[in-house]
Amino acid sequence: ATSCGKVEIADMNWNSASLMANIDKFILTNGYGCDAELIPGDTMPTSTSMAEKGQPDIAPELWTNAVEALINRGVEDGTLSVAGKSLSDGGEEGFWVPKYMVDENPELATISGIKKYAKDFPSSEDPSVSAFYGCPAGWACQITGGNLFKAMNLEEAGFELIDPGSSAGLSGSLSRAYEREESWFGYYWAPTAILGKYDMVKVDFESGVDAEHYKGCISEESCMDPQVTMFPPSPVYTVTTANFKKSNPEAYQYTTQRSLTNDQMNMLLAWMEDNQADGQYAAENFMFTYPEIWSKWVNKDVKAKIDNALDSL
Amino acid sequence: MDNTRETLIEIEGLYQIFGPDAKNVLPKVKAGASKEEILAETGHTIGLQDINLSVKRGEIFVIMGLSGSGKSTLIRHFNRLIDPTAGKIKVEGDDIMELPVKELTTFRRHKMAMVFQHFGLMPHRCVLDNVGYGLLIKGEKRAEWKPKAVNWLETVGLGGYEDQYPSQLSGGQQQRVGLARALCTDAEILLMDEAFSALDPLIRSEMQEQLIDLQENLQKTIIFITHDLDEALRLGDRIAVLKDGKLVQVGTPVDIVLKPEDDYVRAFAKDVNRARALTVQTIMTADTSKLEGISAKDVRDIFPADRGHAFVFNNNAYQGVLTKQQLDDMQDDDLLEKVLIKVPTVRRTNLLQDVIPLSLNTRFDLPVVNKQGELKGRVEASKLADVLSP
Amino acid sequence: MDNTRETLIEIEGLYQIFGPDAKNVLPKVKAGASKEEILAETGHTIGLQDINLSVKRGEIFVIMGLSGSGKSTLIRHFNRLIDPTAGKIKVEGDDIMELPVKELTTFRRHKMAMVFQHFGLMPHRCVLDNVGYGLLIKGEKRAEWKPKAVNWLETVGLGGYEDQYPSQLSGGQQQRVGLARALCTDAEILLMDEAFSALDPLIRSEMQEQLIDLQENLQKTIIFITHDLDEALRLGDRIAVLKDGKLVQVGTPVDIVLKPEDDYVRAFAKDVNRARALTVQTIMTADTSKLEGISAKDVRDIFPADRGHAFVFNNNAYQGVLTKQQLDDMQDDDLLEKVLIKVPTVRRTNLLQDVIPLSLNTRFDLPVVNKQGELKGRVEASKLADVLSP
Amino acid sequence: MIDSSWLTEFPDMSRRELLAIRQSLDSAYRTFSRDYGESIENFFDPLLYFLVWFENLLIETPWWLVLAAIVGLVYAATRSWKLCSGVLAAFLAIGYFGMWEDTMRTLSIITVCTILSICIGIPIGILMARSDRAKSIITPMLDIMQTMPAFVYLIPVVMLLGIGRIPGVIAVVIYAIPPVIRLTNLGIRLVNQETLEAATAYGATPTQRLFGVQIPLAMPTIMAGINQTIMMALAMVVVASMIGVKGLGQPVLKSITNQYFTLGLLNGLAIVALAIIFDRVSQSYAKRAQKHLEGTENG
Amino acid sequence: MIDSSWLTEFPDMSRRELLAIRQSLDSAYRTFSRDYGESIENFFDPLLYFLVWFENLLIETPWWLVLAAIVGLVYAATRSWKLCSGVLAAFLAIGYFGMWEDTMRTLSIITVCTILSICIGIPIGILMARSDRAKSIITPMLDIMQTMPAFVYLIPVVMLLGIGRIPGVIAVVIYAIPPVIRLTNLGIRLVNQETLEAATAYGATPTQRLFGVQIPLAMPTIMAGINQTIMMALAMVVVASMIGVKGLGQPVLKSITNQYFTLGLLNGLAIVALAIIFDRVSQSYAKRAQKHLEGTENG
Ligand SMILES: Nc1ncnc2c1ncn2[C@@H]1O[C@H](COP(=O)(O)OP(=O)(O)OP(=O)(O)O)[C@@H](O)[C@H]1O
Ligand SMILES: Nc1ncnc2c1ncn2[C@@H]1O[C@H](COP(=O)(O)OP(=O)(O)OP(=O)(O)O)[C@@H](O)[C@H]1O
Ligand SMILES: [Mg+2]
Ligand SMILES: [Mg+2]
Repeated sequence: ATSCGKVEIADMNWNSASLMANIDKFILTNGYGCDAELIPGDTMPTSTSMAEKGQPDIAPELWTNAVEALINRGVEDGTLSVAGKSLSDGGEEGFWVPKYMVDENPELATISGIKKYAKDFPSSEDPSVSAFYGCPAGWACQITGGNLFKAMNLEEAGFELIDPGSSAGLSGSLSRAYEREESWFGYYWAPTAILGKYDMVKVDFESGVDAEHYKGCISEESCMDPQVTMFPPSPVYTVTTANFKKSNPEAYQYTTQRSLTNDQMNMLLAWMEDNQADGQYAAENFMFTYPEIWSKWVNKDVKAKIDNALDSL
Repeated sequence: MDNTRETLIEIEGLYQIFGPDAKNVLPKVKAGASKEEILAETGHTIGLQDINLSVKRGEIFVIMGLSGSGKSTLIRHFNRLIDPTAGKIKVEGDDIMELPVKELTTFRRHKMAMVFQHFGLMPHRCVLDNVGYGLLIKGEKRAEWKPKAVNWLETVGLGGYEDQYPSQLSGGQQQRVGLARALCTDAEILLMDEAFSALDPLIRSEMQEQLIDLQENLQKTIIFITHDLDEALRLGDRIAVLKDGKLVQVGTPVDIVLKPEDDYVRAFAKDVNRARALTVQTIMTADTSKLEGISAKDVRDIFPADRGHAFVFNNNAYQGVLTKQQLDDMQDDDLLEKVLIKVPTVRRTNLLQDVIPLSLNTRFDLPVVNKQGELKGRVEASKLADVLSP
Repeated sequence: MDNTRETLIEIEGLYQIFGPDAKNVLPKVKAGASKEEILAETGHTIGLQDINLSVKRGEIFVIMGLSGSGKSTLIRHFNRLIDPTAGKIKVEGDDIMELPVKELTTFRRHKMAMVFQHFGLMPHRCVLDNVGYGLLIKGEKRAEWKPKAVNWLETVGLGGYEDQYPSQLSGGQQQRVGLARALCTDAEILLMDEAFSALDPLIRSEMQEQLIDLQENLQKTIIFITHDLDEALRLGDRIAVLKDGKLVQVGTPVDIVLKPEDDYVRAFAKDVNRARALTVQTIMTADTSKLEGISAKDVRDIFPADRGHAFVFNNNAYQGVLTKQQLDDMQDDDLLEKVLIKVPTVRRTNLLQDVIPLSLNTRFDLPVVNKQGELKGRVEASKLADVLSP
Repeated sequence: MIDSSWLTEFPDMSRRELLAIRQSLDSAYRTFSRDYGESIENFFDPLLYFLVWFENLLIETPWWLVLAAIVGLVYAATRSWKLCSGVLAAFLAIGYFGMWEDTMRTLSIITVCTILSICIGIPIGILMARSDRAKSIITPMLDIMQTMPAFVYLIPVVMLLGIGRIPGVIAVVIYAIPPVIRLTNLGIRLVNQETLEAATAYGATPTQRLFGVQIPLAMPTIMAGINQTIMMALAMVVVASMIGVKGLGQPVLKSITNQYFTLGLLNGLAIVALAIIFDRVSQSYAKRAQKHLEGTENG
Repeated sequence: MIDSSWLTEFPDMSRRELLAIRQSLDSAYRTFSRDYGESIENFFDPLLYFLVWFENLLIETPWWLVLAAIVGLVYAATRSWKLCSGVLAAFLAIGYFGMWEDTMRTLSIITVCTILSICIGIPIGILMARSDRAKSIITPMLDIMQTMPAFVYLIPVVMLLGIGRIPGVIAVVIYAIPPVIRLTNLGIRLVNQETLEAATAYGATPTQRLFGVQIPLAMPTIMAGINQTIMMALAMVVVASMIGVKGLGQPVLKSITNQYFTLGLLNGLAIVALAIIFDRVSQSYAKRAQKHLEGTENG
């Protein structure tokens, strides 16, 4: 395992990814003797760079929907390798409303209720229409969200699809509304710090999940006749470069194993939020507190080494 | 000069020291340290020290002095372009150091106009707008001041250049624009810092006449810095001479030339063209003893004993010169007019330069008469020679 | 002036027209349109038209003319600061319009130094560095040129100001820095654009002497623009007069004063102080007839019949003036020295201003002698009076 | 670890203290935004209405009418047919590549931002030039405005005002205004003292000095500031779109995440074209007003 | 829709054509980057090694040594104890709030970027000032560099060079270099013609004119350009962190996505502090070299 050498781990800027990256760094460094380094970067530049330049080596939490074409091409070209699921049950997407609104008017928990009370969601720039906060520009969910918006005839119901521009814009609009107990209706996903922090209710589309239609039409920009369907779980993978897989089979083995459930992740995120912790602090905390989780990802030798490292911390 | 004119500007104990810490250097200057010492010791430059002077209404007050002696600095105190380190400046009795900003502005607009040594034109305005600037500032409409500005431009010889920009003009043309700007404002007091230095002799003398006209007709008070002694003597009612920031002498042109107060002023006045600077008045011998009569016997008794020649008048009109010898050679009844020598008369206000050829052309004294033709004195060649000898 | 000197600078058919479309306006100018017409019609200003002149090595060549007549424009062609619209400029036979950039630079560095009308100092360099600029540019080390620069600064009277910046100096001081900068370069040709205009008379005459020294001792060629006629006459070997960009007359100072080619030059020269401008040479009557002898009989026969007085010499040394009457009254053996009148002698190079008092003090002509004391002529009061009458 | 660790590690604040500070600040801000958000929002309402109206005007008016108006304005400002035809060509290309509507949206918001920046910036620059005290107070604020990452203040602004045009305008103006302020200050401070003194001597009031001498003579530098302000404003288009401002920024963002380079490039070029048009028009308008600079050297 | 639709809708390119163009351009670029990426990368290797070395130097040297070196440098450049103590205080605060390492990383890359920008920018600005042709070519390029959204060219650059410091430096330099170029050009063009003419008359070569007259007299304007370049460089820190540049940008981004305002603010302030330090040190260094401006009016 001393042959592990230099490993670069992509450190994306949202909490769960950063936590994963730091966990990987800790384990690869202490358990596999790698010289692990975190490389900051956004999803797009990072995955582009991995596919085209083979650097960094590991993307611990990649929402592949967002960069599906790129990953697929990378896998085809033999530059990328999908190691395993980082979130075992996938990311959760949906349209959400604050709980306090549902408490006041339980009908708002379903899409039909939302449409009925569209007037309760006035847009701030033009109060005559209702606001639906869509997915940030350019994300894969912009297409799916857009198609569903169409499928549910939200426009006829008086809603306007507002592009928040970025996840920061989206979460900003959400917290603003939540802090003031105002109305909010829009797309969001989990596990995230925001959904951990704010009590939100996922709106029931009253349609169940039609995974096939979702894949075949809703997620295509050219979808002519979108039908209503709940979001199926969104795949969240650990992706590595093919190079890494080849030269570090042991470490690669670990990346295929490392995976958390949504519940586990939500718990960790809540802890991070409470402590305003950064990824490194949270990862150390995780390693101390939850040996039962991470010990399943590694073999005994490695575990011993890691325990050692934890003791000397 | 008319001594009864009232005082317009009065300056008392004015000091100007250039440098970051002027206030603290002031005591040293007052204690009498020299300009070089102060510069070497403290890095401060003395601009002016202990200036006391007054300018009377309607006079042309000329300031002269070596380059760097503080002339520009002094003139810039008159309209408070710089604040003195110490001292008072009163204009019409008001201390302008105490004027509030608003009144200072009004004062500058209406009382004073300035011609700058380095012209100070506005590069972004055309010549016409530069000339009208003073009026524009007062709030006059362009249509109102335009004819006036055009008129002044023509007076300074720049008709046709209205639409040029200063950078397209020659040095002297720029200076004339600055001149026209000052003249265009109708201010009572004109501050002129080497205002003619870049002008050729022809335009310069035109401008000098213009200035004298202005002073005579409109009673303007003019403070004029020049390096040209002839100009100073021609224009100045009084002349002040500065040296190293100190006032060395203030006096009439004749005083400066003939009674310099120290060697510095003497050196300064040495090169002056006295023939042009001085008038007959300054050298004539007062003497009203004339011979009145037609024939030899009329005058034989009254011919001055100690003179070789005398002036003959008839009916209060000058007739000519009679020598002692001629008289001696004449019969009692001989008519004087037959022998009289026609020596021309001069006036007290004539410049010496006009008198010299006359004097050279005769062996006799020249009679000095007044407007009415009455004899007032005579110009002796030897005195003329004296005053012209360097 | 020494006519055998070789030609240093030659200018042929030089035209300069200011404006965006000079080339197309040129034919109109050549066709003889006036400056005003061109300005009004095309907005172009004629700077120079059809200038032909040559400057000889070692002379002081003065350029005069009305303000705006093109003097600065002309002088700036000598080192090609501006390119002419048409015409040739040759220095030592080379057409400088055809010099490649590199040679032009060398030429400017070694051949010419310039004093600018508006000084052209570098505001970001202290006075010392300004003075040494020409040498610095040539690549000399500061240590090498510093003593020289300090020396020149002292010569122009600015010792002690080495570390000041130009903005801290008075106008005249700035001009002197510009002067020192030019003198410090050792260039063969000095271009001086109103180089003394801001100087006071004392420093100015010092500087004039400096210039004459330079020319005499180092054979520098100096091209000098001035508005001061006295200065022009004092310094100039030849004077060129410009009018509206045309060359009106080129000649010696005396030519300009006494033989003006047209009314313009006459008006220009009118105000000149002739007494200071002209020498005895210009007005003396050549006449070597002297009386040689000791007693009356020695000279009685040779006394000129048509004169009232004559100059007596003895052993080739001037003794005094003898009048006809005195001679008539004397015995043959009477010694002349008893009666001789001591009229002082003058030299041909004396300025008239020095001669006037002498002439005023005597009724007789003044004898003109040369260095050896030989009689060359006489100065008649009437001729002196003539030339001094305006 | 042992105590001498400060030799190698910076002795930083304990995590707990930091946490306490962070949390209390964060929640203080939350409270603030909850309490005052409403009234601050109302304050900006008129601007919002104007922005919406202007955008709708540009979008709903037929394109050829808008184009004619733009070209007309450009001609009025510059009197240059060359520039006009350039503008025409640029807008036709923009339309042809299907970016007309986005361009109109960006045009509307950027016009407002640029005009706001110039109208606020120049007076502040003047103030700075007049008083050294003002300068020493304003300079660090400008430094903060230019270097504090937009997001740091954007999110609080979003929490206060929601996403959309108003926070967009605020962000753009904050980022774009410093150059014009700084260069106005510099330009005025560099004005020749002699010329200014001449104005004073003739009794010019401070205002007359300012408008008659300082600003005209500082114009080239001020125009450089305006140029930079325009550039900065257009550089912020994408950032503004991250908080929900519609326009050319959104397709750029979209194209990035989807690796549609060409799309990004086209929209980027449309932004560049707007920048160049704004800049050239303002510069040539200013140049028309400064004919004196054409005169060359001095005699 | 009927044919007269062009009256209300801009007659744009058909979607299909657009798509074809897009796809061919995209794949052409991909092929290019695969073929030449390697060699282009090698070209930048020396810079990369230097960057890495410099960053490591700053991080691995004990903090008090680094701090002493920085303060020493500041003193050498400015001779101002006031500034030195300000710098000291700023860095101590940064360390105390636990941002030492990130600050060092940002410091290292920004130092390099700023120096690069100035060293490349000033010569280009000079070139622009000398030749109108160069100016007319360079100006639009600068417009593009300043307004083309960084994202548009970042992804191609990442495809070519991967993420990390080099693309970061490229992005920062592209964005930060225009102000110094523009203002160098402006400053030189505004230099008094008479002074320049005097230099010419004494036989100054173009180079001597440049370094002896033009640049010193243009200094205040050039320094304004350098100030803006520093500001722009630090404004890009966050964008750089999106493509793998470590430093203060990353915590800013994280704090935004996670709504840790205080954290964002602190890191933002550290960026601001760096900007102010860079700026003040360079300005006061330049001022020391221009004593002549202290002399006031003229006599
Ligand atoms: N850059 C320029 N642009 C346009 N016209 C100019 C320029 N420089 C000079 N002129 C014009 O050329 C003519 C001659 O100018 P020049 O400076 O040579 O005069 P000058 O004889 O030196 O006058 P002065 O004695 O006033 O200095 C003037 O009419 C002036 O208006
Ligand atoms: N702004 C300034 N800073 C420092 N020293 C100055 C300043 N202005 C003038 N001086 C100094 O003050 C003295 C007087 O200057 P001033 O300009 O009044 O002289 P001047 O008599 O007008 O000379 P000139 O005839 O040369 O114009 C000079 O020694 C000069 O160096
Ligand atoms: Mg002066
Ligand atoms: Mg001239």
